[in-house]
Amino acid sequence: MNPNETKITPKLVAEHGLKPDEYQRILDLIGREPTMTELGIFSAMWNEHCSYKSSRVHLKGLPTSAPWVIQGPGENAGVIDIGDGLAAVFKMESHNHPSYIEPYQGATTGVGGILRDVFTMGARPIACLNALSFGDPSHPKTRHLVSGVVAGVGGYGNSFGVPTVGGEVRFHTRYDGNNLVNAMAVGLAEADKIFYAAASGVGMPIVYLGSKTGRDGIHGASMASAEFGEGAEEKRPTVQVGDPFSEKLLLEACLEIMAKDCVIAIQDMGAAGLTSSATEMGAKGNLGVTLDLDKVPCREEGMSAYEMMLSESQERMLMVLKPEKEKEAEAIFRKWGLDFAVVGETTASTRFIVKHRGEVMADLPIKELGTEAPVYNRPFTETPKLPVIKATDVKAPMGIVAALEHLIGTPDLASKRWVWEQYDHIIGGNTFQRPGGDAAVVRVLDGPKGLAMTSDVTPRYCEADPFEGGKQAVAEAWRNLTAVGARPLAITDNLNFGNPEKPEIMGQFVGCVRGIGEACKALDFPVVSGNVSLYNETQGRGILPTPTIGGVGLLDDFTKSATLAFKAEGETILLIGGAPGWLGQSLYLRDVCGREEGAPPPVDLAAERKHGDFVRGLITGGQATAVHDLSDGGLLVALAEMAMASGIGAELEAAADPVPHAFWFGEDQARYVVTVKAADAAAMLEKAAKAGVPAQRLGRTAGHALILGSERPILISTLVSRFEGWLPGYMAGSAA
Amino acid sequence: MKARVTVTLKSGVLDPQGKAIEGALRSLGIAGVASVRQGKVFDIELEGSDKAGAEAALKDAADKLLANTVIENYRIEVMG
Amino acid sequence: MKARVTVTLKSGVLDPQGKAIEGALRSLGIAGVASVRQGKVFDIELEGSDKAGAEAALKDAADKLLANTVIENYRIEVMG
Amino acid sequence: MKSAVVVFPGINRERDMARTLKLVSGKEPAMLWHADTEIPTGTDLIVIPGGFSYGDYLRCGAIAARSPIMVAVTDFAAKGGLVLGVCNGFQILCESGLLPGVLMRNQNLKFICRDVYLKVERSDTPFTRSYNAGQVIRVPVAHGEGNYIADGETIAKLEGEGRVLFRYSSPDGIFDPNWNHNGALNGIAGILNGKGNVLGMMPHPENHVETVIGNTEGRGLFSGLVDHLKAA
Ligand SMILES: Nc1ncnc2c1ncn2[C@@H]1O[C@H](COP(=O)(O)OP(=O)(O)O)[C@@H](O)[C@H]1O
Ligand SMILES: [Mg+2]
Repeated sequence: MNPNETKITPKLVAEHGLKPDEYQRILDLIGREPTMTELGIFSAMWNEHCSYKSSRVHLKGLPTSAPWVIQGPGENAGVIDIGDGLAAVFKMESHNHPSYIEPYQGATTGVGGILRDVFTMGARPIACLNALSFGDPSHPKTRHLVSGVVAGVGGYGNSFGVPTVGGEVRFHTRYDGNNLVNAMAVGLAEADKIFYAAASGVGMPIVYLGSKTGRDGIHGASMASAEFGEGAEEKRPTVQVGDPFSEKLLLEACLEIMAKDCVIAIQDMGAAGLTSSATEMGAKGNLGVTLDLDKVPCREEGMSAYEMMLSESQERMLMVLKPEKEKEAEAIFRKWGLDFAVVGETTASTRFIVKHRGEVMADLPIKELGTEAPVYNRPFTETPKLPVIKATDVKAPMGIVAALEHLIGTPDLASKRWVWEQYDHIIGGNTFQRPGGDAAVVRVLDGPKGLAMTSDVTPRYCEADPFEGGKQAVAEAWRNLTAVGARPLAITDNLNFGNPEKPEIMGQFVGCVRGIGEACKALDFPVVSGNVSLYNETQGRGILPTPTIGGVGLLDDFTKSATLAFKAEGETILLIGGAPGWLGQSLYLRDVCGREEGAPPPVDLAAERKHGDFVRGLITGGQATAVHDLSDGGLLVALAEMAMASGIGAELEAAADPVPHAFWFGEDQARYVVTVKAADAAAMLEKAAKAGVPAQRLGRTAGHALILGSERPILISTLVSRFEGWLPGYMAGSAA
Repeated sequence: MKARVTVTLKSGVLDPQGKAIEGALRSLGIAGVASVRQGKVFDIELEGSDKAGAEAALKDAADKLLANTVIENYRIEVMG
Repeated sequence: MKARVTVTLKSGVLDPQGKAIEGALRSLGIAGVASVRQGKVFDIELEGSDKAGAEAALKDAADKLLANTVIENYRIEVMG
Repeated sequence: MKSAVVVFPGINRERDMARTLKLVSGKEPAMLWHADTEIPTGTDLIVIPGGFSYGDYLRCGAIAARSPIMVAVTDFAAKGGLVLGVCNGFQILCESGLLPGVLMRNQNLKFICRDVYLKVERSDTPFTRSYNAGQVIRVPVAHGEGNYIADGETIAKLEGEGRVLFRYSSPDGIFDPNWNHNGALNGIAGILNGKGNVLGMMPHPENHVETVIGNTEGRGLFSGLVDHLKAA
């Protein structure tokens, strides 16, 4: 064993993000003082990002199985069966902290990482989504962050060659010092050719593939788990730079050797690079691993074992190859111009041994590195319930028409075209529903099947009531998939929260996770992959709790998917679901009345399911001509979006009782707007009544304006210019 | 006044462009290239003739816009 | 040996990036900028110590790849 | 029609292109690797597809233009073979000297993916015989550097010889800076070489060829080539 070059002091331990009792645990586990390299390995494996030490006990409660789930959480990505021998492979992951420090490169490496997670499983990525949360538009850094993050998401996905088909963008002052970048990738694989991380067989070669190792992002994984202090901008570690070109080569090379049956196990090097990929392969396979760092391709000179083990250089993979296929695999990698080096082997010992320049730099029990990681059941306090705001107690500061015109041009509701037009959303030739609808729809191979995907969460609801907010995020994802006619199958969740050591933040986390679990159970919508990002705080102020839900659904015939644009004049517009008029935490209350208050709308999961199944039935039955679910902004905003997407207006004659602004802008859940041919309307209403689904006639499509009874008509062109104008105007530098 | 701001990547930061160019030069048969790092230059025309003022303005410009100081260094030359 | 190849746009060739940077500098309140043109630098490490040979190789590299001589000029400096 | 698609490292629309060629011509195209030095005998059409060859590092298309296969492509074109370069393919053709001019960063310095309107200037070419002169087609673009420029003399020559085949226009075929999304000189979206057998264009006709995906206005380019080769 290499004698310690550096004395392990309490200060050094603290700098590695390890608490004194955690360090004691290490001493007890290995029975001696760790080497520097070992200390680095422990700090990488036992930080929040890799060990899920604060979240693990709670995540256990999430439902993760269903007959169609092939692989739930625990691998690089989740896998679901979509029939015809095919599987969809997907996951969402955050790159929040790096994107704040260097928005372009932070976003690129986030997208690169999630793509790697998906193709590591043997799937070709077919779509990406991105959920972005930024600070208040008037904050001096916001514009710069939006511009860099969006360019970075596009810069990577466009070059790599995967369409970015959906996502969301929100602004709130609570993200001022901590913007969120959550990237999701969806891939397609043959259901019986999924690749996993678990190694098997003793004496098998472990191969390093991809780009060379540099000093990038050393301690990135620990940084991702550290709260930003005031000096954060100075203390930044070397930033990782994304190289989509190398990753595209890595994709092609990996898929090529997987098709040739060379691979026993594969793991990408993400957070904590070589350390976590090597130990995971061994631990999952009940094997030991010995690495010889002299063989690792390095970009920089004189790298120490410590640096190599902690480097987070991108576009790298570790594989266990079938020994007889080594030459064949190497030839493929060389053809693609990538590094290929045998850097170690599997052993029977279940030890993780790292050698460098003839010395043993680490010798650790491989399983315990993972299983013995500290687990905390952190104290939490439940978020106090907020009072329910009665619609009758909310005075309307302006008329309905003025409120709509205002709302449609606010940062959260305005069109995000400026963002998604910077993303190649059509490459592949399979994008049937482009960004701008409820969910993106991508054809599967040559059809007729299609996959629908969406990402959703309403952080202000989660803050006001974590449990209901968690339910709502899942329900909205389920609803968006339903609104295009898809059968919702499974979700990936990306849980972004503040500092879990604060009981009230932990309370938000626990509440949201319970809500998510409850909704997943009720909707048969299991969690198959996910990611947790904690410590999103600056100077003691946390983000809004933001559990982003990425949902995937299946269409038997993608051409039958519904879109939100009105299709023709003279059709009947129906509201499916009731209209009680819930204004607490609504955008109307916040952005029109200036009040961020009250309990959020409750989510009745049984109603969600019943109403959604009814709407999906109308779509598959061919009766629904346009469908849109109701969410932010409520009914009138949804109608405006349907009108703007088509250029066709509507005459609305609903009674709007008892409080008109609550009727038009309330954010009650489990609701959709559906259009049907006028001749079908009566039958549809009857059908709804029979199914016990509240439904009512709102009016009919007509003209080029929205007309509400005797109110002044609102021209669609006026709405469009406000809706499309805000974000480009803001980015061009006009006032927030 | 003419000035030039040269922006280069800090050492240790990955330069995918440089790497690709290196490979291309090699396959074009250009011998002896050990490594390539790519940077940017900005040739700037300035009004007035206050050299010190110009330098200060350019430093401001480099910090705020021309260079990404997280990963890049810059150098300012005012030719006068 | 270290060398630098600087590639700049020929005068008269439109430079959308330079233009945009000009505008951005102005809106950042940086005064006195009359015009900006953006170019590239390549910092190249060369094997051996034959300065003349290196210059010839770099000229070849610039002509064949580093510059698009339809729109760009280049300059080679070998630092030795 | 026997076609071939060139694959450079980093190219990413080769599958879209191959699928469209198969769909329209009924025949699977040959896939050529950048290191290849020969074109399969009997090839009628070589397509250089879109993507990010070599990551678009240095200049778009610059590194690919110097690959071994481009020597063979140049030779093929000199002998009168049909060559189509789309997006990155167009950039590669310009960098290799098969077409004049340069594609610079889009005027707004951003990558742009959206449907645009193209005016088809001529129908008497192998590439546009399925369209009518003056017809407007809607096809998508997806590029960050599609802003075509060339010196005044070259532009005058291209225009004078009718070598501007596609031009960004309004939906009713009028040249209008508001519809010229990338700022290209004269709204130039696609040009021919002097002999008329090499076309480079920024938009992606190969992504608008199927009714089920919602638009078929790019299909004519490929069906025209099939007809041209049948007639030849
Ligand atoms: N960052 C983004 N990337 C891609 N598409 C986006 C992004 N942000 C918003 N969109 C698109 O804009 C549309 C509206 O988004 P949103 O208002 O969040 O929808 P919903 O309320 O139905 O969840 C969606 O189709 C979405 O995919
Ligand atoms: Mg929706």
